[in-house]
Amino acid sequence: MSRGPETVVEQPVSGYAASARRPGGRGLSAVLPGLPQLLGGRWGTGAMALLTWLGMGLILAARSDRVLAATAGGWDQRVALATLLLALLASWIWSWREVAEADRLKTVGVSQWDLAVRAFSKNRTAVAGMIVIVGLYLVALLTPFIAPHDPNTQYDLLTNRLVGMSAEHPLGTDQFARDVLSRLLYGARISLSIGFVAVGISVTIGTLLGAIAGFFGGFIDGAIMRFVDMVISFPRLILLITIIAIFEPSIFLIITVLGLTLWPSTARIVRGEVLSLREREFVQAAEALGYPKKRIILRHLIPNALAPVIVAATLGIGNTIVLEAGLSFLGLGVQPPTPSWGTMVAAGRNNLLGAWWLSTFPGLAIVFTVLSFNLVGDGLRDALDPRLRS
Amino acid sequence: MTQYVLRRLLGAIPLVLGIATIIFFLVNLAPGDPTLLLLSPGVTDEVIQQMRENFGLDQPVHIRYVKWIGAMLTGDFGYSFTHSRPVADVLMDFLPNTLILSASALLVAFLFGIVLGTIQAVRQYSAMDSSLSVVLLFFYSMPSFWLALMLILTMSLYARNVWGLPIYFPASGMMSTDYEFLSAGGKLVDRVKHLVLPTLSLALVLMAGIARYMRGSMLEVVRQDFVRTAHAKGLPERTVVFKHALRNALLPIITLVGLYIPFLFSGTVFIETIFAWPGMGRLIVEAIFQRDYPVVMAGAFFFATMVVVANLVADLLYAVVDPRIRYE
Amino acid sequence: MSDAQTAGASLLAVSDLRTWFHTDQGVARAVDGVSFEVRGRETLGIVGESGCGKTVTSLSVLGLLPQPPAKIQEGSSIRFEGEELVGASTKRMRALRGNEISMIFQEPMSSLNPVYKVGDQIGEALRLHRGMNKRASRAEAVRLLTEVGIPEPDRRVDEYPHQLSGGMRQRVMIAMALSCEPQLLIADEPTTALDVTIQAQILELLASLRDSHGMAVLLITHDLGVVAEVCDRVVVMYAGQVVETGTVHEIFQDPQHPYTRGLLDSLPSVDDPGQRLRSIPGTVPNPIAWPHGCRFKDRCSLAGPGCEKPQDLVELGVDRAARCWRVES
Amino acid sequence: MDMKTLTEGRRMGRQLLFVGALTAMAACGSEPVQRPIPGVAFCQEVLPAVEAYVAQARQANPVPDDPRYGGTAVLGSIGELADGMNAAVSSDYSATQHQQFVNLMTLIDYDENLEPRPYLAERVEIAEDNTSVTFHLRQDVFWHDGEQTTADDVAFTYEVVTNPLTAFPNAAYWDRYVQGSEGVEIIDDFTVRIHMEPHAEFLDPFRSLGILPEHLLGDVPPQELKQHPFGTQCPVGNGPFVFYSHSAQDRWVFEANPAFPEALGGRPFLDRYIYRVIPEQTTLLTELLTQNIDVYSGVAPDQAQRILDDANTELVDFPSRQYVFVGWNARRLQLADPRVRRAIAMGTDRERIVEAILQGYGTVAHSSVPPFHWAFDEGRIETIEYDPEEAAALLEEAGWTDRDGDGVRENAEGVSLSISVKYNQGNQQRQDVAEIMQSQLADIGVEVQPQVVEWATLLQDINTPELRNFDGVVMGWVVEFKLDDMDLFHSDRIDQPFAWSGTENPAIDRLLVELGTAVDRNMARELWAEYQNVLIEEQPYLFFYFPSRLIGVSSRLENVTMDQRGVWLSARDWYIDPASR
Repeated sequence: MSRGPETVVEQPVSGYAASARRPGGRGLSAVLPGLPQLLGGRWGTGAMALLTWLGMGLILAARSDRVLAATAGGWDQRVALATLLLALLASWIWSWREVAEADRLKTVGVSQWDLAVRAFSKNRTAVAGMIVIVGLYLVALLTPFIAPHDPNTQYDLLTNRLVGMSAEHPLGTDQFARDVLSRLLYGARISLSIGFVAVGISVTIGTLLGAIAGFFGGFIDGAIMRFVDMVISFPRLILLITIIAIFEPSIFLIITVLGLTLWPSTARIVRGEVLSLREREFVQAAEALGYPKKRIILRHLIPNALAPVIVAATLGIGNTIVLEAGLSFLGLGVQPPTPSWGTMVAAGRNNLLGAWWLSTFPGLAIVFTVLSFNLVGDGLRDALDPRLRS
Repeated sequence: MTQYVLRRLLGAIPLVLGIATIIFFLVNLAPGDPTLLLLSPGVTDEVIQQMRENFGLDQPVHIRYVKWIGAMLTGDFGYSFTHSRPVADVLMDFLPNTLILSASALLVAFLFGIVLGTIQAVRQYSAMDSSLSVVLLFFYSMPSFWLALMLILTMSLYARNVWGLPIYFPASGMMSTDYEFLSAGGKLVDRVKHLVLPTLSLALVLMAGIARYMRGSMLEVVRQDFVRTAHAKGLPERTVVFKHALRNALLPIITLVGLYIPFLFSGTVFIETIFAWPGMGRLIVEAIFQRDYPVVMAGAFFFATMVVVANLVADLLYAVVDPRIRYE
Repeated sequence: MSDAQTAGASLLAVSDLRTWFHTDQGVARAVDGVSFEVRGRETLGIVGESGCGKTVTSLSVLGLLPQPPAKIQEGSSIRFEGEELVGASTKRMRALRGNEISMIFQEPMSSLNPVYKVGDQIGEALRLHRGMNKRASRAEAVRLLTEVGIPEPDRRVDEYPHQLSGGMRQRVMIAMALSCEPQLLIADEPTTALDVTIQAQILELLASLRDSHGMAVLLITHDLGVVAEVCDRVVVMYAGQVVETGTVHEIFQDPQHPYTRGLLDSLPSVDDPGQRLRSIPGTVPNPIAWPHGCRFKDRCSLAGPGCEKPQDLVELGVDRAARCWRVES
Repeated sequence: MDMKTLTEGRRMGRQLLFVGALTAMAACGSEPVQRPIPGVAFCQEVLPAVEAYVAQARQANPVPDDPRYGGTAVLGSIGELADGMNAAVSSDYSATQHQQFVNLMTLIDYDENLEPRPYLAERVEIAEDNTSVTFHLRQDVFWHDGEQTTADDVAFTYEVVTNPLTAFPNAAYWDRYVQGSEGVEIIDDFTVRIHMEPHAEFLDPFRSLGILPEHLLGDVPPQELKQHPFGTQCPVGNGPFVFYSHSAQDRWVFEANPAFPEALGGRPFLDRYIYRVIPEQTTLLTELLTQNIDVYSGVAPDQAQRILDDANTELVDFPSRQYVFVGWNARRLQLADPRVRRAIAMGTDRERIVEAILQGYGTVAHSSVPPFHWAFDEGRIETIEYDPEEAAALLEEAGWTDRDGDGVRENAEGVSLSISVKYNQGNQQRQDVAEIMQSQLADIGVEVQPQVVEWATLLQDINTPELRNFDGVVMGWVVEFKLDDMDLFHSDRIDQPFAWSGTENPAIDRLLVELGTAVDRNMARELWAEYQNVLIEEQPYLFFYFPSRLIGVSSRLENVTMDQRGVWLSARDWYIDPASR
């Protein structure tokens, strides 16, 4: 019977906190927010703060004239100005507070969300996706400052039409001699908003109906589920084309139609979750305490069923953007001249052999945006689903 | 079992009829009228009226609906305005082409999806896992028509003209122009050569979805006790994963078949247009644009039935694979 | 109860086994220097509350712990018939598993693959280790089912796990484990998930098969009643360490370590029914940060100054020891 | 053959293409491959007869040992041949051309300077008082099922086309002829006379009307002709190519007619000619550049350069008979005044648009008369040129000034000069026109809003007399050689579907009537010059351009001549360069 050496090793608190406490930490964060976090190994959030800070600084320096003029400009410019200031402030304050309070590894009161966030930040590709998305929305909001030209001005048709990449037009010009880069930036707003709002509508409807069906069961559940079956097996493309043919294809029409046809899958997910949750003790306990049904659904069932819904939502945004591109392929996309990535890809497809950049850049924009949403969705799925966490 | 199947089918009939009815009124309410498309200057009212009569468009909508439902129940889908043929014949021409394309796309997508998903699960959080998921998601995030065009440019045009590769694929059509004169073997090779690019365009997009489901399902199964029992029996890793874990992990994947049929249908519209593949997707979209009501109705009816049948088949497959499920 | 002395050379010798888990919250030292021996034809019981590291010990023997989080530290040694298993090739380990050493688990409901017939799952080890063909392995499976007391084995062999009761599934697990006549059977809480009547039948079956097959059994349990009934010797584990070893008789009659005494006091005794059961206060500490000195000191009624320094395992006789400074050698 | 038997036919056994295609162990290569026969009763009777006739004709006319004979040529285009070879119901441009030059025959056709010359009719007599035309048919022309082509066929075709029950879309071509059976008189088996009132270019309709076999379609009720399988499933023609097979939306296959009359050039060089439907233009270009197709009909201007650069392909371009225009709805307040319409014409730089959008493959249009047409004489018409200052002045003069400084002119009552220009979705060139107008006209204070509308919806908006829901619409007309704007601009027809512009101009009314009856071309030229000037003055349409028709041709295909008469004009003479077969 040998005796095991009883060396007790002092458990180090996670390495990060130690370095931030170095005297220069605070000062460094004041000048370059996000850098201390970056050096301390939490590269995800650190990079985001630093990039935002530097990006905004660059805009201020390069486009100060437009920024100053923005105060008087339309709501477009004012929104851009607000975003600019907000982004600067947010990254600075966050980095400052974060460094100061030397976040200690929380072992007490670790909520599901903390666990999820920690698991998510471990997943490199998901964090990269998150950074791209935040960057995209910032760029979309700040387009009035960033875009080199007005998206719709047609320069001289003879000389500027279908010209390749040049200093003047970094991504070349389209068949109306318009600047492709500017149209890409303004197009981002359309595509991103279509994805966001359409999924917003479909997720809300889906969650509500799913929760009601799951919770009440019986006849209500049957009715809702039959309706879901009906909508799912509905040839969505025929519905889309016919409706868009009846009323002219405007962004709002596309968003509402997409929103109203994408909700069934979310409804099914939520119903499944609610059905399993209902059996769990804490719901029976809530019923035993006499909580009204509405409160149980909203306060207890839906928050717990949110995990798969969030995942479905992020994936949904990606799919909606791709679907919008598909509609434009059939000529039913957003009305010209407003640029959307889908219409740009579809419009450029005949020149693929000649002016290849017309379709390729918007195509790549769609792919990388949707890819980021999917990576984040994937990361969330792994982080939120306890069974998948190793 | 058959009793269950009957119940499901009977249950589905109102669903399919419901869809058909909605589409009937939707398409008929859409402005525009098939006769308008065929006219040219100088046509007299009399001619327009005659044409509408020929198409049976002169009766009010609800009468046409009752006639249509009646005829449909006897299997007669009426006459197509644009194809000037019975719709049933038109469908018989186009249906096989879509089935060939969809079947091969599903096959390729499920095959690679399952294998890749399993690899990802077995090597979770490894470099392989994340790089594979990024590559798969890269294709998943791509509009299928754009992927199709890129494939044509690279694997058809540049492969032959620019890079001079020995193998390149035809960019359109289902068979070569000298198809009838090929030997039996030659015919098969020709058909497969024409299938490669369209199938890739569809399958690459589907694959990522399937791989992700498979990865999730595999991760769940690999953690279960019977996998540990299999290891305790001294079985090699390969047998544990591919015999014990895989079969259990496949169960939820099978239900995906039902989910992917609707996607396949809308996806094929773009692929069929780009690869000049005479399939149902193209048929129905063009029918909508030309207000060819009978074809649109038949197409929608066919699509809804296909989804119902696919879901039923997926559920039955579930019972075949999972002994715990019995349908009485 | 077979006599320990005639057991002969040690079949399994575990010395200074340390199995740690590297999690992002820190290193959990689940098994922290465990040593014991199992001799041929002998039944050794490892007993302790859940979380004391007894299951991790058993899984370490067969090398079934997934490597990235778990890691068997340097200096640990597991010898089976003299052959060192720590660091053995996976091929060698596979040849042992199910053949020389086999294992049954706690959850019969989920330990069998739901989509394969019972007969196939039993026959699999035979086909692998004995190279039997399908027909022969199926016949042997039917014989094994009869041996473990399952009625109508010819019908049951083609049924699926969900068609059998919990008790029957455990019998199938046992049949599977015994199919290749192993020398050592590790049983990790085999009866915990079963109700009492079935529990007794399974223990009786285990004892009779052990004697008829002449195999050694390493029984992992938290139930002292099971230990008393089946085991020859006992190892009591607490907080990843062995705190007391001895024959069943010595442990039950003369428990040395306060933790062992605490376990025994919480047992309802037949001859004193009305007596209130005393339970051990407090809970098992967090393996990421074991307390200094004696790990039981916060819950021990005899805690004193001597408990602050790390406790050694004090020899009290042949195969008899306890990890407490109060014990006199 | 009434409707009932047709539906009977459908239930007979039908080849399952799916099973056939994938697993067919076809007869080995050596044996001649049988043509697929659709399951419809009509085709079951007709096609075997064609098969027999072709086999017998092959025996009777062995292939001359000239290297040019043999091989298969493939032509790809984006659209299906709507209504196929059924000349009595089809109005599709490509389908009509296949009827004229490939499968059927027309009584006459045009030479290079658009003068009629004999084809099916070897001699044409015109009555002094221009009230009738007599056609003397060739006697060596046979239908592909062996029947001889006679005057009965011509009479039958004429009666069907002029019978309102058939609802022939281009019925307007024949409105100056005596309708139905009274209008046609069979003199003898090979002579037929058609009666008419004297009018301009009365021979033109006979150039585009394919003659149909009376012995096959004679007893089909006119209203069922459109649904008859003859058109798309088993056409029987008498032209240079025999119909072989057709799979919808995919391909038409024709094979050489061995017994085509020697005098008309004899058997085509090609063994087979295939028409493939490929909806995507990028795919079409790829198939041409990778030599899977020999002719790409309908090349997009932006793709032209690629074809010129490629060593193995040539680009054929010729002015087409189609013109693109923006029709103005004069019923709208903003567009009622012709001066406004003329100002808009001056504010639009059409030269630049043709140069930019069509890469120069097209000519600016000033009226509905195509530049290659004999009635067109550049010198005699005062065209409107791009002159923004003049346009602005004209708008000021018409009372439209920018009163509130928002860059858009308003009239006295404050109505802004803002007009929507609708175009059908999916047509890239028409979208280009609308978008460029928006940008160019903004410079002269005219706000243009392009509006994409789905095709059928657009037709309803502009064709429905009560609706006329549009300001401007980008459209295109394909004209025949007999030009007739009667339905577009004549004020009596202002409530007909196609009177979009709502033009009420006495000068135009007078000229349209006179032009309709001007038999002699020289006299007509004067009237056409005057008409074009009045049209330019009135500006019911802003005539944009006559796009050139661009065809990509592989260099291995020889003898390809194409011009405004048609793409398939010389299909009979195409041959594959023997070296690269």
